[in-house]
Amino acid sequence: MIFARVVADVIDPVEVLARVGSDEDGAALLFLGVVRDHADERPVSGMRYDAYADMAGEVLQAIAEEAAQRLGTDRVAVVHRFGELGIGEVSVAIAVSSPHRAEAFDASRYVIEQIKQRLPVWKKEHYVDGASEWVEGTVPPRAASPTVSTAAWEGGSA
Amino acid sequence: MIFARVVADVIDPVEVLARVGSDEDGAALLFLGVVRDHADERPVSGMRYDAYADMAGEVLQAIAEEAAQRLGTDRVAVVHRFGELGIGEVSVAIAVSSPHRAEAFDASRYVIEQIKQRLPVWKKEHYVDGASEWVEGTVPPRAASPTVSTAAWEGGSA
Amino acid sequence: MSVPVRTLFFAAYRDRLGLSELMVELAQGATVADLVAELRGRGSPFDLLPEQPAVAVNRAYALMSEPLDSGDEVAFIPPVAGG
Amino acid sequence: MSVPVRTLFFAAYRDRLGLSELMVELAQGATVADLVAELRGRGSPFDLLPEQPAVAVNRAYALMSEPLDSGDEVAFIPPVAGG
Repeated sequence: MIFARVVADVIDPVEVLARVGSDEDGAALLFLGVVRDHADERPVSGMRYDAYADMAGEVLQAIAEEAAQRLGTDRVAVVHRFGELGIGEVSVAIAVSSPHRAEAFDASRYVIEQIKQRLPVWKKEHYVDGASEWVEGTVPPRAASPTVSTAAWEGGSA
Repeated sequence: MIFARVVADVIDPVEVLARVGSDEDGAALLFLGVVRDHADERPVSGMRYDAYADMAGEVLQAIAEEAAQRLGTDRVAVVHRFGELGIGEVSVAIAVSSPHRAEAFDASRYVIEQIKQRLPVWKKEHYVDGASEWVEGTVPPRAASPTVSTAAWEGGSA
Repeated sequence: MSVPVRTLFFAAYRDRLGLSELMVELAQGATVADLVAELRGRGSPFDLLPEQPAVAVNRAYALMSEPLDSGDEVAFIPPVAGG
Repeated sequence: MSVPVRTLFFAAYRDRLGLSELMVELAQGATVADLVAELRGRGSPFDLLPEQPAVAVNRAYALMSEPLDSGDEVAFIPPVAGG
């Protein structure tokens, strides 16, 4: 039931949430990444997400599988969007569910932190003043299977 | 925009989520507590939540306000249900949104941990074998304004 | 002059006592501790209440030393289990 | 015998180079490092690529020492910014 997709279409958070849940689960968590109207105080009018779509789909699947390991269930659904997005539009939706809440929080956080570290996706901010710039990113790991350490995915911004 | 209610009606998670969000926010998080079909391996058929409704509404409001402080926004919505709930029914929904994700995860977790420590709500598990028992709970603080320490609300189960 | 307070019992306490609400007359200057002692002193089933229960006075958690006024609402709060 | 590989450029790299895809012929036994050196050796605009870029070979992150085979897809991955 692990579900991971990189899509061009609008993300429906309710549909993503509906992919998880089970009679065994006491906790469900839905995280949404949303395009916000500013970046470091600079007004933003929208965001363009580029993706290496084929690879991103595979990496997202791998991240979801790793999260499922941490979660202890296969109830992980994650959808990342690419293309032009307006303010308030959802760029990523992550749903997880598990018997206990600690694992749900942990797995949800793991997915978003790993996305920021490894997913071959880039974003260009469009500023209200008319300029556009690629957002400074994170150098991805140089090998296929990064060592997953707790320290590696905690912290970070946005 | 802080919203906190203790209700007898079915909780609509989408409605709770819709109460948060803002053009400033890059992250939204929806936590759902759900009645699960087992407790420590024992099959459960449902759960009865009792509430000291008047006080619970005030305590939930206080928890939401404390969470908003941690979050740095007033986008906190939390609804806790009481009455008879079946497996898979939502007992609590917590929605938060903020510019950055770390604060959203922190505030969401804060609300659910504080609910478990302070909210005057009790649950009786109905077992498949026909028996019913009050779930062993947490002794609440003896004063109106508990010291909020990080250690106090991390960990715990369910 | 006696001080009437309204006591509330929830969940396991209500089940043990077989009642959810009781008016109690206390002496002037009585505290929560005095209320608990008065009730437990009545014997069964009130002696099933803990000696040091968590209580809320007028919907706020309170210490055993909290003084009570006429018309106060004192709730006996068993260990809570929301979420 | 030469080894043809398909190179892909994304985001800032694509903007700098003005192209998103290029077929490159490498010598037998060539590694990712050899591919990078070959491209940067062409001068402008290819010298705008980093000396040690992150790369993916056939959609998996790879080291500079990774050997390349005929038909491999090598993507130059600028710092990522999903989420």
